Amino acid sequence: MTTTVTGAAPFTAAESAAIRGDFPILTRTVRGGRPLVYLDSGATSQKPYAVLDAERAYYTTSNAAPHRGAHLLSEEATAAYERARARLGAFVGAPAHEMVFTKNATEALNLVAYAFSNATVGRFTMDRRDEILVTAMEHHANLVPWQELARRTGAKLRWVDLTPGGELDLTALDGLLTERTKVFAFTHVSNVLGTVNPVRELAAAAHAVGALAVLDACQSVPHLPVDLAALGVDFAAFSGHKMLGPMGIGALWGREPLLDEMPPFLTGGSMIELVRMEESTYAPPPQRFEAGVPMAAQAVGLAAACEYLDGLGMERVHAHEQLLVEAALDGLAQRPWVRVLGPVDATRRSGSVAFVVDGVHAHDVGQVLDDAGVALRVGHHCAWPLHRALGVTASTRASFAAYTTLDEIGTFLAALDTVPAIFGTGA
Amino acid sequence: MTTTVTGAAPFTAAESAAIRGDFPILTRTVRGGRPLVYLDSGATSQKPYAVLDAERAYYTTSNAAPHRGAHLLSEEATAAYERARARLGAFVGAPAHEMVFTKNATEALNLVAYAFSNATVGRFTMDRRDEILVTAMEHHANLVPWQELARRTGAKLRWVDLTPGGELDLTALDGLLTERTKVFAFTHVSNVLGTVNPVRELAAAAHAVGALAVLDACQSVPHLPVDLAALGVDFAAFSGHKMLGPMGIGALWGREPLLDEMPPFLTGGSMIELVRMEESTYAPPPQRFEAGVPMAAQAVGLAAACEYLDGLGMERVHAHEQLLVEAALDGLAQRPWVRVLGPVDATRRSGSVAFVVDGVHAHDVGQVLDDAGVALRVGHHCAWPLHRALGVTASTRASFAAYTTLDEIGTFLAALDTVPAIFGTGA
Amino acid sequence: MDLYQELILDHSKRPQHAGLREPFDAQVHHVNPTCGDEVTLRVHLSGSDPSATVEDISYDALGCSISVASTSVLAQECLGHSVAESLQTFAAMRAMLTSKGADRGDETVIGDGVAFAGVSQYPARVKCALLGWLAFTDALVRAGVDITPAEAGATP
Amino acid sequence: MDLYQELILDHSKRPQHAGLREPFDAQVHHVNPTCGDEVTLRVHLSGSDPSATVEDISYDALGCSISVASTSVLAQECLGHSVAESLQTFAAMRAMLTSKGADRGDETVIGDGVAFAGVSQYPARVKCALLGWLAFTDALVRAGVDITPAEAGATP
Ligand SMILES: Cc1ncc(COP(=O)(O)O)c(C=O)c1O
Ligand SMILES: Cc1ncc(COP(=O)(O)O)c(C=O)c1O
Repeated sequence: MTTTVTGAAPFTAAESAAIRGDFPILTRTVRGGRPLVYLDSGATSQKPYAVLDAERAYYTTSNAAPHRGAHLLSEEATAAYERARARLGAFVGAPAHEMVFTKNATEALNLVAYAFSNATVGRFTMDRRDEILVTAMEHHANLVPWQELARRTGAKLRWVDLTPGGELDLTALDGLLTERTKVFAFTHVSNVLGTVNPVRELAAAAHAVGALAVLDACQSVPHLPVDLAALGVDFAAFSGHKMLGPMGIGALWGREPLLDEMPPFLTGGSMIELVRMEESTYAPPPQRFEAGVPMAAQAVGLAAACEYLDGLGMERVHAHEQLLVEAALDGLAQRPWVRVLGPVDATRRSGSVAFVVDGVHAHDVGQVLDDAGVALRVGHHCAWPLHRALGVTASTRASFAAYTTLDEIGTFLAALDTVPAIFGTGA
Repeated sequence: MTTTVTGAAPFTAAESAAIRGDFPILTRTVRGGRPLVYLDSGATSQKPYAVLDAERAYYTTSNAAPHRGAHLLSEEATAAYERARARLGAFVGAPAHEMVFTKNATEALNLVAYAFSNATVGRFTMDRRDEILVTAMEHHANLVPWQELARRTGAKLRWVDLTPGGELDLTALDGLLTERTKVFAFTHVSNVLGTVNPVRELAAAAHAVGALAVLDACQSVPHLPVDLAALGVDFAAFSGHKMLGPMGIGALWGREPLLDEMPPFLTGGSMIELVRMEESTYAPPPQRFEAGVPMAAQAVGLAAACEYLDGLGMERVHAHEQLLVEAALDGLAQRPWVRVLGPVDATRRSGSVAFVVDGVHAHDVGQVLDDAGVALRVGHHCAWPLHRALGVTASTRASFAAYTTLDEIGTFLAALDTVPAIFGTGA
Repeated sequence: MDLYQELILDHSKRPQHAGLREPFDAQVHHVNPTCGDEVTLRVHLSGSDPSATVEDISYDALGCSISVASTSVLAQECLGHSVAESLQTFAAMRAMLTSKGADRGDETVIGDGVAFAGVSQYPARVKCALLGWLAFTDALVRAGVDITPAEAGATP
Repeated sequence: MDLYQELILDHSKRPQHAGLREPFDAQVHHVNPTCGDEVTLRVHLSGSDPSATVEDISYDALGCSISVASTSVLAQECLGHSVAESLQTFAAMRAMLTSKGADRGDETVIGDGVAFAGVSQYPARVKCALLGWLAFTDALVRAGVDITPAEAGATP
């Protein structure tokens, strides 16, 4: 039996079946009545009843604009929203007041990037003498905002390249991180390669030159136990919809003194201290970064997702998903007409397996699998430069969640075996 | 019987009762078992079953990341999301491709404001020679983003003051709109005064000097039939949560050639055309402005809200709410210890009535009403400069929706009558 | 209504020690951003040690009955007492206000402050009741008193 | 699978008229942003009137079987025909692809294009099938042909 570092056990067949029973969509059928085999959780996860019910309960009992009223419903809505903030913080090892709700991880990363161009004093100011460091394996959400920041400020964007094995080329880090580097933004887990990056080491390297470390935690928080503060980074962004929570909500975590120093990004109601026609002053974090009526119902749903995941135990979720990753890697390794992207060693990766099929475009692979009821993602997965670096136009990605089963990996591999014959590429 | 300009009739008692049956929260009780009298729809509205069910149906049948996959669920999610865009557009008289989904109206207004500072060529560029015009009755969401834009670009912020009657001082407009004015941002309906502004006239005045007209439609779209294109403005922002839709979604409408010319705001996945490490190019609107996985479930819910409102008929919703406004204004006029803010003529206003009670602070008024089960908003309602201009610190606001009844206005007035005695201010 | 005890209404109508007076060691201006309520508050101390006496608390309060009355009680209960005692009174007042009804307040420590016990049931009003007190501790700090952020009532 | 008609697989394996040739009047490069598929396409015309002949369509297509085969069909069906006929073929092809299965395609107009009728059931793949065609109409415009945005296949 596979175990993780922590020794947690994957779910038993009975547990797995019970978990699947919590996700109503998993009973639906697709294309010609086939059962749905959903292997696209890396794009967005499905939602358990607990999340749907929590959101609905909020709407049917306590809905009001949080922080904008003194009546009972408004008090209840405010309490529910702030409880959700604390619950989410607890899930990732952070105090409530360091958690900012955003609409998705993308907004969270933009919030940090805009802080640099909006700042007029202090450590967030940026100009043409400064540098921004990213990596060649970033999702567009953790690349394009920095390109745009570079454009706005004149700063220079640099990046860490990849080794042929699909890991960051850490030997180059020394030359890339200099006293000019103001910020180093990198992903915890690659959404294509599955690579788990050495976050502590990267954060320490950033801090050694006085740069801030920004973590894209989109593909780690849903899949591993994550303690953001312990990872040593300064900021982290992730999305609710990838961790069994509702769409339309994400989060930025930031260390208190840094959030304190950051200028606002979106401005408007609820983030102000004092407003005059001539000028305004702003509330302390996290309110400073939450302009307008917030997504309170979604926050409540996300808190329910944290509760659900903690109920399963994130160690066990991780152990379970590692089992799936191994099974997928093993199965693909037995098919010489398939090339897996990223580390071949399952312990160096997490949550997903992307691959290319010799002579068959990913769109065509995906289509055949879809026809067999297997839903997975094809394309560049919002990591186009990474695909270019790997020399492939597009890849096919199977990605997992707590509700995914070993049987589904089997169905996926069996369907994959029909591909070469259809496209006459032998096998 | 009160009728609107269009001659539509308010809801009959039976219709009203049926409508209330669609809103589960309205059956709950508050403070000591009293029935909830929700008069805070201007802050956020309650949600009918139709909206809650549509969102849940999306999650339990078609949930996937829209525009990010080729499998069946992803196709269904994409179709649902784009259908929702078209439905929302139809509700406000705009084609789908001119509708951008945002997390709330605040983000939508910030999106336009940041376009000016992000632009490096064309009509959106802004510098210290330019001017921005707003009004003294704006919600913070349509004031602070422009203050911040002025700060970023060096442009000058000017504003239209108010007449003693709580309307815009249009006599000053000529002097305020000059060939330096790049943008004139104003609200359709004031969220405090209820004043309905002469949008066509203001837009024409803006266009006469070559300025763009940005409309805050937050308090009009939920309450009146609105045809944005016919109003003559260039952009409009509004929120889903105020129009019976879910939280966490809002919209920006913009004329196609203008959206085409605007640089992106939030950047990341799904809004790109081509990404290289060195630089990226961007998709056409509306995708250009929707970075990251969008709030598809909320879009579907919002479309259901449009469907629900159109089922009631916006003319009738408006007629119904005008009846409530009149009843509230009449009742308050009979109480000499109450001063109503804004026009006294109901035909010049919409959706809400804000007032002050002689010698009693709004917080205290609200508390007494809350104790009687009447939920309404107290404070400056995110329009602090407006309150300062009116010479009041805070006010109490009763605001309405299709589910509000005349009986509730009666309950509200009766509870209000207990206020002077409690605070010993006579009456 | 339970909330509006006679004592609160009395204090709000006739705020004790109201008005801005000289001399003073520090003046602060605090605002409640949700409703726009404001208080300008001055302190005059005999020194900056815990044992120093609060010689004067003078203020101009614009706000709801709860915030004005609470500032009045602050002046009444702390004026003439030592800085250390005042901070104890503040701590007890705050503990009661944030107790959600569990702590009814000790009259021997907070005096008329016990009238505010009901406020703890209304989270949105706790800010009102604390407005003057937080201005007071801020003013103490500015007058040179060495107190921790927690003692001064900083939220975490 | 219905989608992968023999004709499509043939065209994708042996794309007709593939490669970039001279002379040409215009060259364009189109990309499908969701998957990164690319086509570089050149047109050579005998003039810029509707009656002018499409003398050559040469291209380099990198993509899925649907996009490569569709570009191959484009070259096969339009090369040697007039600009006006080519635009009619495009319009018919597009009508079929966006019909969600309602329009099975007219072989007398679109030739091998009828093999793509099944694609209209898969909205995400319609873009693939249109990639080469949209590049073609774009190239016509750049070569001086006067066609409306609608004729050129612009989305509204
Ligand atoms: C007139 C007006 N404008 C803007 C807003 C901001 O809307 P939101 O907070 O949903 O972004 C509101 C409501 O809060 C409003 O009433
Ligand atoms: C690694 C990574 N970063 C960032 C994102 C962006 O998240 P969202 O689209 O929810 O903002 C994603 C997913 O799309 C991702 O996988």
